Amino acid sequence: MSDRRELIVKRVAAFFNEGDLVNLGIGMPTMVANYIPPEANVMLQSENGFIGIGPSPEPGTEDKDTVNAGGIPATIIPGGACFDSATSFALIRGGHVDATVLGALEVDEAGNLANWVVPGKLVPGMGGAMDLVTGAKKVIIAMEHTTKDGSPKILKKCTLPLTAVNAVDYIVTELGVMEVTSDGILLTEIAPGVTVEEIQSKTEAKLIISDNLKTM
Amino acid sequence: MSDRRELIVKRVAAFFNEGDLVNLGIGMPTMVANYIPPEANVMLQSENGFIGIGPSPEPGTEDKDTVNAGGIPATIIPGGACFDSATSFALIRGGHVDATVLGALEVDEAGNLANWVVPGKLVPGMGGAMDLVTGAKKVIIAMEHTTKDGSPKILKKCTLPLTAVNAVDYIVTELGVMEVTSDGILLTEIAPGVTVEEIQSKTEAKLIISDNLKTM
Amino acid sequence: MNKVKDLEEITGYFRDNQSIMIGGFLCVGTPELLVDALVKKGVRDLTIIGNDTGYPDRGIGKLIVSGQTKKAIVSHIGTNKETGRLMNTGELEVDLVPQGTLAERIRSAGAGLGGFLTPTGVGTIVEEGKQTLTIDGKKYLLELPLKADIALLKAWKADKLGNLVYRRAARNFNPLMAFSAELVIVEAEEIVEVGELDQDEVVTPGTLVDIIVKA
Amino acid sequence: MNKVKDLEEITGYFRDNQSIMIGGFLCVGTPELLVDALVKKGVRDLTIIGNDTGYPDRGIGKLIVSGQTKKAIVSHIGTNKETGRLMNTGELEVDLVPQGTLAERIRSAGAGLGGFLTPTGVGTIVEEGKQTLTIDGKKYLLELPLKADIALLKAWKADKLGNLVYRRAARNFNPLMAFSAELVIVEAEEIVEVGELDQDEVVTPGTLVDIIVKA
Repeated sequence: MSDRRELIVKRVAAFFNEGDLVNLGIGMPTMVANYIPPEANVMLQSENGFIGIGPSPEPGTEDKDTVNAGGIPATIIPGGACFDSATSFALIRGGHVDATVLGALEVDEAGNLANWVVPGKLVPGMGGAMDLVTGAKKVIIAMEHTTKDGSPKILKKCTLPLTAVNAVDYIVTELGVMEVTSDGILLTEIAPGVTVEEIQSKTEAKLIISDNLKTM
Repeated sequence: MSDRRELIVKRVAAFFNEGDLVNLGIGMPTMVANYIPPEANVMLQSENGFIGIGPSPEPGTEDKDTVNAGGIPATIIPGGACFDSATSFALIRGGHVDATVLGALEVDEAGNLANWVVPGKLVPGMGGAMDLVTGAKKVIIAMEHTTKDGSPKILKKCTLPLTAVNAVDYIVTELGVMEVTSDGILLTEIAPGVTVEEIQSKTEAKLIISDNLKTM
Repeated sequence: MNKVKDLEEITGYFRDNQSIMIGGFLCVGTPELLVDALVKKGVRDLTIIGNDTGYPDRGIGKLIVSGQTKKAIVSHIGTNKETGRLMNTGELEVDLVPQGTLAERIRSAGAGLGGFLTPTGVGTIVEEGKQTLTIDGKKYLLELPLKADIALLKAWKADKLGNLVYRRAARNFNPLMAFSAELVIVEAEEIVEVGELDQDEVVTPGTLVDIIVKA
Repeated sequence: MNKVKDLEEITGYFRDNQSIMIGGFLCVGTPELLVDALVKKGVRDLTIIGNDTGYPDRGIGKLIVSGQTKKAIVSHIGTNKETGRLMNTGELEVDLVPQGTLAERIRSAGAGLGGFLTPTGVGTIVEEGKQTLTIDGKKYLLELPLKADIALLKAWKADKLGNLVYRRAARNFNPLMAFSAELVIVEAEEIVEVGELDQDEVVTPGTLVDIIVKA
């Protein structure tokens, strides 16, 4: 994992409280699991039907019935629980998931999120993402600050089809930590060696700078 | 049990098909269970949360967690299944209960049913009755043909607060078997020794007499 | 993260005017010790949500007889004459809800839904004051979610994370209420170590449970 | 009343134009033998309802690649490129539904509800063409029930009455679909005698199951 990705996932892991139920999206969000301290007793939910995602199984010990929401072999820890899809989304939509971590294509000042339709590519379907960002108590976006060609992803207004309206609570990138407030996007933490000017120059939305800006 | 009640419950039991799931109301309907032939493989549902009501437990063998919907100690047969109240009423409302048998205070020509508020008495609450008569595939009313003072209970139009609109399919009394049709109440079977004139005189609704009237 | 507490510790959560869901069906699956604790605490003007009002000396009935209940949202009161009497004198408000609608309203709140359409109650007094919608020519009532400040539940076994298993007809409303209250307190007949319950056997995931008391 | 049948016997139930629900999540908990039987029968213009369209050579994916599917109602098609291709050429209609909404729509049909209100999809293209209701100042979409002619399910164990038990993540949509189709056919890894499953352990009551086939 690149240093910038490690910075992001480490910081995201620090958002969780003891005993939280957390759903991690596919890709970089999945890596957050490696940085949650065991003593936090955080439980991970897999929306295909269980709580208690454990370490990946050793090769040769995979169980055909136990996969994560990406279809990858998984394990379920003692103290976990299995359920059907309606119950899984009752947990999600009902606000019983304390935090969900997802990637984004675009986020905007109003907390709108676009992360399910990639322009010019086949539409994969929203899967559980729309329910997750609508229902989870805390929606945390973990992503690189700009696109590969350097264009801003944190916008005044999303241009792609939305996943949900006014849903994002926090954005964590390799440059900083931002909170979506009713006034706009508040920069609360900044990565070591990054200036406010630099992060603003890579962000289309106007950042509000916290009076209490910390180093990430 | 009186002969007239026995006639009613025996006839009701003959309505069931092999493998049916049936819910029997409190009182006379409960007695129908004794007349279902074992080879019919009829399963009885208890709306408090299981399928497979078995014989009453022997005194001293009651299980504190196993009661029927009247709160009376019960047993659950092998092949039964337990579930929560939302699942129980998903079965009921979703049309998975093939027949429900209930008593009635009044039934009318449109199949309207009144059986939950007794005039002048404390209101007991509808419990599961409204869901049962709305959801079950076949709603069978098992009752004595008239009130204790001889007044008709099968009316042109119900006068008491309704349990459900256009819900009743069959009415079985000690005088005959009736089917609620879109034209009105069709008398299909008549009890031995009873005349059509007698049953009509005890019925406010105008009975349509089946061309194929049988002895009950 | 120790969820197992003594009965005495839980009374601190009770306040006047709270809405409290209580599991059970005619007292089967009702947490009698938790109800007793609520009676002892003596908080008043409670809104009680449950299948029925039990018997005068058992289950939810005790909270009716004690006069602590301002409003009861239940499907049946016929086994507790005191409920009917207080309703008639105006001392108790009783909201009678069809049992399937009650279960679904509680589930609906816990599942984050805004309501649901049911055919139950159409054309009856249950329809009064409710919005109706006609879908494919069939009329339905719009029923709204029902949640509470506290749920008092009964389980057969609980592990120390709060994963719950129920027995027979004692399951009833308990698993639904676990989703639909701010604070979920469970009275368990047996408390076992984490890992003793198979993950497929668990009915209520422990994440929903805040406090476990030994029955 | 023998529900256990040979795989060959079930193909007689398949017809052109049927709607068919198929359990599973990325092929885990999908009845592969039943899907193979459907492919072999060659019926066409099917509406397939499931979580996803699997992989081109596994699960629901086989019914996409075979060209038998007219319409797919699913939450995800990203693991089967053929679905996207046929969608773009107009040979396949794909109705993408948020996963929680899909699960709830299936449950809703099986529970006799006329629909439900969900916040999921508000302000997105999922809202298009749908009635919205505002309850307590919050906007919801009215989502309608989803049922099918046939459900093809996978279970871990079935007793001869059709009572079903599932394992781990293979449960997913299977228990919901058991409520929501006219004909319910189950592929069970193990078929046991009546009484071998404890009544508390059963997830799908046998009354919902019509036919059991040994996996």
